[in-house]
Amino acid sequence: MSLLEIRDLKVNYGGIEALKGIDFAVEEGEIVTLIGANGAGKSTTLKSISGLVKASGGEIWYDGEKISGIDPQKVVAKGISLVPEGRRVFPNLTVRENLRIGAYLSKDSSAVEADFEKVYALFPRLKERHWQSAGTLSGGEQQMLAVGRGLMARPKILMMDEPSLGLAPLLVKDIFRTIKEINETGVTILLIEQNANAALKIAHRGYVMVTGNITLSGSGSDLLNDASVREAYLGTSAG
Amino acid sequence: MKKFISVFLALIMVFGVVAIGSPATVEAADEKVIKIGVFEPVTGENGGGGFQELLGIRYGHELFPTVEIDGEEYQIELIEVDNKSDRTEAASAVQTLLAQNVSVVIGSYGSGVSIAAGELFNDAQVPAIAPSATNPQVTFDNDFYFRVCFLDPFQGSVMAQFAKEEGATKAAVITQLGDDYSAGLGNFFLRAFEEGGGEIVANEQFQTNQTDFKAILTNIKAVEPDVIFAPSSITTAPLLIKQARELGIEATIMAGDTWENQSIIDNAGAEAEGVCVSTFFDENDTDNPAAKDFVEGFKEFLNAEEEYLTKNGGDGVAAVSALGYDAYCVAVEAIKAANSTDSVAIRDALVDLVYEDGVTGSISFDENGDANKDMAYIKIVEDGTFKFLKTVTVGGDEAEADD
Amino acid sequence: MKKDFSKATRLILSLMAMVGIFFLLFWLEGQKSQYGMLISVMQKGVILSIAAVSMNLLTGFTGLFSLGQAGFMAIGAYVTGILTIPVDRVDSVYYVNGMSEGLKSFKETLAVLPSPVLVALALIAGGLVAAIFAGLVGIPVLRLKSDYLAIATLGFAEIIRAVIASPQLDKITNGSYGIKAIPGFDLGNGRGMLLIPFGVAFLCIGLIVLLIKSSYGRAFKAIREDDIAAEAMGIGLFKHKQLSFIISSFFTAISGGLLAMFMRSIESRAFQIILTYDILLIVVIGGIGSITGSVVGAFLVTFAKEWWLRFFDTPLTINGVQIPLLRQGFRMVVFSVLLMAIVLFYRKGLLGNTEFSWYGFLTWPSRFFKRKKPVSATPGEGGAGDE
Amino acid sequence: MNKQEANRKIVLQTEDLTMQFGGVVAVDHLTASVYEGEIVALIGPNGAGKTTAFNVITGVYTPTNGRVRLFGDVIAENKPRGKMKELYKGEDADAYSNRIVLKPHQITKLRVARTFQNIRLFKALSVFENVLIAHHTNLKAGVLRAAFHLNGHEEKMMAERSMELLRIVGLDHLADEISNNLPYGMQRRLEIARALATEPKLLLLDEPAAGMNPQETLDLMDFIGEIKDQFKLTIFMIEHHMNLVMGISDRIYVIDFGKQIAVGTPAEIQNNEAVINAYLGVAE
Amino acid sequence: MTFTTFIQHCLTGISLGGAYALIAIGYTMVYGILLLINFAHADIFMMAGYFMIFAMSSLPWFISIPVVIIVTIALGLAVEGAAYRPLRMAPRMSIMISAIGMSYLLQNLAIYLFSALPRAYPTIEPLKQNFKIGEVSASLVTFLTPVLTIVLVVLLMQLIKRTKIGMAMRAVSRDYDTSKLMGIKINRVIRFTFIIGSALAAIGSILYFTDRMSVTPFSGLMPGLKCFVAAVLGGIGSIPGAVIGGFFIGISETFLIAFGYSTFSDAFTFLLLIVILVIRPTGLLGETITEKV
Repeated sequence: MSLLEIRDLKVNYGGIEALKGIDFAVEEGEIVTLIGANGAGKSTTLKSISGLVKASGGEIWYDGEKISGIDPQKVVAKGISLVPEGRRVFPNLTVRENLRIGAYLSKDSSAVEADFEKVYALFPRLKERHWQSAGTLSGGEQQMLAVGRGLMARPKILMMDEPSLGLAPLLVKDIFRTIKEINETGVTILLIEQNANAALKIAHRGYVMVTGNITLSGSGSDLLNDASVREAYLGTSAG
Repeated sequence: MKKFISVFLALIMVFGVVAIGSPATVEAADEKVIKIGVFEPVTGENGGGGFQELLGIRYGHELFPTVEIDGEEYQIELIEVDNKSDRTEAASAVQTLLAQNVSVVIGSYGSGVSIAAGELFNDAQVPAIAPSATNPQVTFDNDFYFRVCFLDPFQGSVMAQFAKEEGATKAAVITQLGDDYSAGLGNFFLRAFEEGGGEIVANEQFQTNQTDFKAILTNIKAVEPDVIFAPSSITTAPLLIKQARELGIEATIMAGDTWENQSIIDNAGAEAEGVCVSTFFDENDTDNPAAKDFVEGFKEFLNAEEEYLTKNGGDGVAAVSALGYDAYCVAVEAIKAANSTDSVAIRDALVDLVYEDGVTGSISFDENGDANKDMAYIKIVEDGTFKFLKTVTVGGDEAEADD
Repeated sequence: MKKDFSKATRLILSLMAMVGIFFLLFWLEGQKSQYGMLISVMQKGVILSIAAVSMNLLTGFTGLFSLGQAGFMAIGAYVTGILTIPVDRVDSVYYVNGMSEGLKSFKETLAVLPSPVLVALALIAGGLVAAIFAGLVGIPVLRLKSDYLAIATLGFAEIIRAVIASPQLDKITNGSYGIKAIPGFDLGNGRGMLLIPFGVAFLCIGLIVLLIKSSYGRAFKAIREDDIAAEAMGIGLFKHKQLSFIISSFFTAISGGLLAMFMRSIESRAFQIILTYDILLIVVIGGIGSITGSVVGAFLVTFAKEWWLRFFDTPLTINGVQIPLLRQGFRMVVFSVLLMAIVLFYRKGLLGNTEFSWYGFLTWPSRFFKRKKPVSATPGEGGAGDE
Repeated sequence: MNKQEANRKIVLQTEDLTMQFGGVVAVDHLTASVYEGEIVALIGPNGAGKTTAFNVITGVYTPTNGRVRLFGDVIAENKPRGKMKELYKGEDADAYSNRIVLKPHQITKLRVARTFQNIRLFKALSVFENVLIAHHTNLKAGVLRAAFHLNGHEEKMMAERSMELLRIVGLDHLADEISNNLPYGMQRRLEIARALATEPKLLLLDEPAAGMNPQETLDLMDFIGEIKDQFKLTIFMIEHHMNLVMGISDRIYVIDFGKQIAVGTPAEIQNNEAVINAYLGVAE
Repeated sequence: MTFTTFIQHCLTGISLGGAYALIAIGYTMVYGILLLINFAHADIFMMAGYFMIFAMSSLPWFISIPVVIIVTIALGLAVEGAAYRPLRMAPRMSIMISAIGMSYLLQNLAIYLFSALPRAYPTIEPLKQNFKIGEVSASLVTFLTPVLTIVLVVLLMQLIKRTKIGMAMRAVSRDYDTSKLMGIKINRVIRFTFIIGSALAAIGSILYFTDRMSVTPFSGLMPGLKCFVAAVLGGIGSIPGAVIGGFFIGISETFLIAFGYSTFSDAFTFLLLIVILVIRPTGLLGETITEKV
């Protein structure tokens, strides 16, 4: 049984069908990526897994348990963390507080301390700035903070919504390297990306989404070389 | 759901218009009834005093529940409405009374509401008798308003004269903005005191519902007056007294008739000692046999009902209760004299009425509709009760000098 | 397409209703002694309906949540009151400080006008003064968003009240003593106590309805729906908000003027926040965005508050058993609980944002009974239809 | 710039247009022109600053630096001021000395209309009213005349034109429907019809095909072409559906991180290395 | 004005300001999290006054005070649960109307239960002891109020800065969704905010009414609105701002009355509000938040 399994998931916003019934699965220890153009329904998928958006149909199974319809707090408690799109760090909290709040549900303060060290080891920049308020960080630093904050919850699955969004190419490389490192520590990763090349390069498997449907799936390297992926982005009437 | 609520509301509406729309027609035919409206505040800032006045009226009604008109026995029905010490409410309260076709109205405690209501009584040609509203404006320019008490110009002069007799040369005045009673009385005191050669060292005002008087009292403290004259409502009294003492003000505090209320002493405690008030009536005045009977009977009436006792603050007889009783008696006398239930006839009867047995003295009305009275009682707080101090009489000329 | 009668049918029905109402009012006026209470409550209801409709123009149609109604009503009431006090009563009203000479001589000049003209002018003057104030206040205040706007307008109303009651103005407004001797509704022959307020209300509400149906009214609605899109469609936000605010204040002040004539004596304390809350209550109960809702709400609330629910306030004993809860103040508790119930469970009020239509009214009973069947046949449908 | 373009009238021109929020530069020195009668697309990855650029052009935001011209007249101009002076990360901070800020409704009156990325219809109002309201900007009657309904002819004309527009976009049969109840695709069409009612010369479309399926997108493409000809419009649009963009655009601007990375015909853009990298990431 | 009089006025003003500050904190905290003017807060404050009257009629003051604080908190939570929680997702206007309705209900309930007649506030003997320093005379409560206010605010700031729940409050006030993703229970944080706000309102009411000695159902109305203005003045969402605003309004109000402008004491507050909203909508200590379209 897969760690996370999505069955025929449907989401409506008002009259708009954002997800038209998608199925996919994430195995333990994998990096799985959902790629696709803007408005394809990628973020909606993550939001409905984390409980922020209520599905209008279908089921989400995690670790042998149905989790569709439960509150976001409970989803986090079960070990699924989301690093939201646009980073969404708390600008009025310090860097350290942002990390601490990532471990909000943890009652074991020595474990939290240890996690602080892990995150700081991963992102030394954050350690340098741990008393700064998060609003003053640069975009790349905020992204590190958001990822670090997600890790503080000790998730089994870390879901990341466009971590490369708005970052300079050099930083994008850093971020993807870090994602791989995190995965190597045993965290399963579900990654949404527009930057298909970079995402597919580190992903074990990938799914391509087009207007609320999954149109293609395969291993990262297969998709990387599939011409239809490019079409999904740049259109078919090429040339 | 929506439909059901709509139906429900529509039904209420129809029911309301049909059933209550014509209350006058469903009276029992076999019993002759004359209605007297009672227009008093039972809530609001003057609710306490208004209730005491109401008690006097109710006691009167208990004693004289019927009246003979044209050889027929009429039941007197009291229609009580609450004007909530609020001018806006007063208008709808009066409407309620007029809608029930009252022949005569008694009320109200507090000059402001009486003034507000005067126009409506005048328009409807229903006579009203104010037991204790002392502001000249109540009856001025109004052919249908009468009163059984003295007026503020008189009361102000009385207190000014009393202050001088006590050796005061510097006085401070505190009045409530927008309250005809307080501002009027304060003004008349101020003029009389200055005319008598005294000096007004401070003239401060506060707003309705204000509970913090420290700022104005601090100003007063700085000018060191001998007396502070602070006519205001019962509810402001203990606050004023206590805050003045807290700030270390030792001047004598004086006020008008409203302050003669046991609750002030209860609330202000020891700090109320030495406060002086003018009033219409003294229950220990044994010269008047009518008063003596009234005091005995009224105490019995009070003691019979738990609610009355608590709201009255014991079985003391407040001056406004006596005035309420007198107003009721005057109304009944006027009905008798008019020998009619017609409100205009009753008004005409009131103009010429002379009622000798009033517990607050003999009552007759001048051309304004004001009672001809020329004596006030001064009381002082001693050992937690109001003690009679003396009576003060001022020439009638002086009392009316300001109008 | 919505079902409705033809235009001609609607017109005839409306005319018939108006004539019917006119005669009903005319007849009621003649029965003053018998229906005094009814008349008085109807007067108050119709006066408040103007204020409620004006508030709805702002809140329901332009999406501006303003709580300054009491202040504008105070302006209207005072201007109307001061201008209409009979000249020979002025000295007795301003007995403390006297009226300023300029104002008095102005009043003496006005006294040549027949009284209905004077009253009409006074009401309009009140409206205009309020409109000018609204224009000035609107400049800073209308830039604010929702609750800031609410609290700023509420504060403005309090400032108006303080200024009116201030000793500095006592030669004009009689300071905190208020004004009395304001003439009531009278056409000179003992008539008019209902016809005047209803007539004025008919005019005012009619004008507001016409405005709402005009292009400007649609622009207001656009701002309510989505201010960014409205602006992108070329609707100047500030100009239109200002316009709505000024017009609403104008009519609110007229309602205040009528209220002064109804009460016959006014003081600044009568125009406290609580008055604004009462009007808000009417608008909410009637349905935010429904003119007819506000009118019905005004009558319903006034009738209930001043009359039908009075029995809640008087202790009642049946067969020697005191009915619990009934005593002074219970009426208002019931009332506010009702309000909360509407706010929480019935957010659209009586009419939502729909208007009265003859078709809806006349076919309502049949629809009411018909509707039950399909609902019971297909249980799912009712729920879906409500959304 | 080729010769053909040089002879045509410039409708919209942005010069060094920069929009910075706090420390984040959303639009960075965008210099672009749209010529009369063109369909120009503005594309770029998510978060590239496209909608922000539209918002600056339509007056929702005041630019931090730079200038916008419409038919040659300046409609927005600014340089970094106050706190922004220190925060400003761009160049040419002193090149634009004036401060000209037109409000959105003023810009609309200059014949620019727009639609929104996340459809902003007047939801509770009918389809007909939505279009009718947009005519308000050209209303001649003052408030009193309008309130007393003395502009009957004008009202009638407005109503007729609104119905006409609805007929053109194929929504006339739904005129009395509440706009929020329309299906998504029709809401998009209605939004375009509403924009047309302001009688624009330049139409800005912000992702008109978002959420549409391929067939709807194709229909939309035809529709845009039709209205362009019928109303003699110049169209500037943001779009992600590349089929649509490539199918109807005359020219395409591509931006990433607020900066222009490419400009050219659809064919040029599709083979541009920088564009492919921006979309698919740098292939190492 | 002599120096002594000046000092005496200052004392009165500072003491009033302290009480205002405590109430203003309740407004600012709730606004920070719910973006809602909790109109009912003023009435919770008023109700706390009545609770004290009843508590003191049978209990000694040192037991009454905690009892009153607890009951007031319960009332605050009840108001939140009944009037605000069901409307969490509703349009802003509905929530505001609900808040106004709740305030209306509490006032009418107070009139019904306790009558509109002012009730004497019980005397807490130790607080009412008179002190005399030179010519200046005042009771202990006058001196105690500002001190206690400062102490409570410092404690509160520590709570918000140092504790986990404080951190959660700050997070929730910025971003509901992301807070949920951290595992924060929004409703619990909101409840906690109401607990603190109500407790401070209760303490504020004890200080305020001890000084003013009587309670009516309308006692909360004006102080409530003024305290909201104080919160706006200081910058909504900022606790030190609310305190500064409270003191500022308390002192200016006292001096306005002292100079004979008591009619304008309320109006002044609102004028201040309008001026601030126009000149500096974020208040003295508020932060500017860029609004995204």
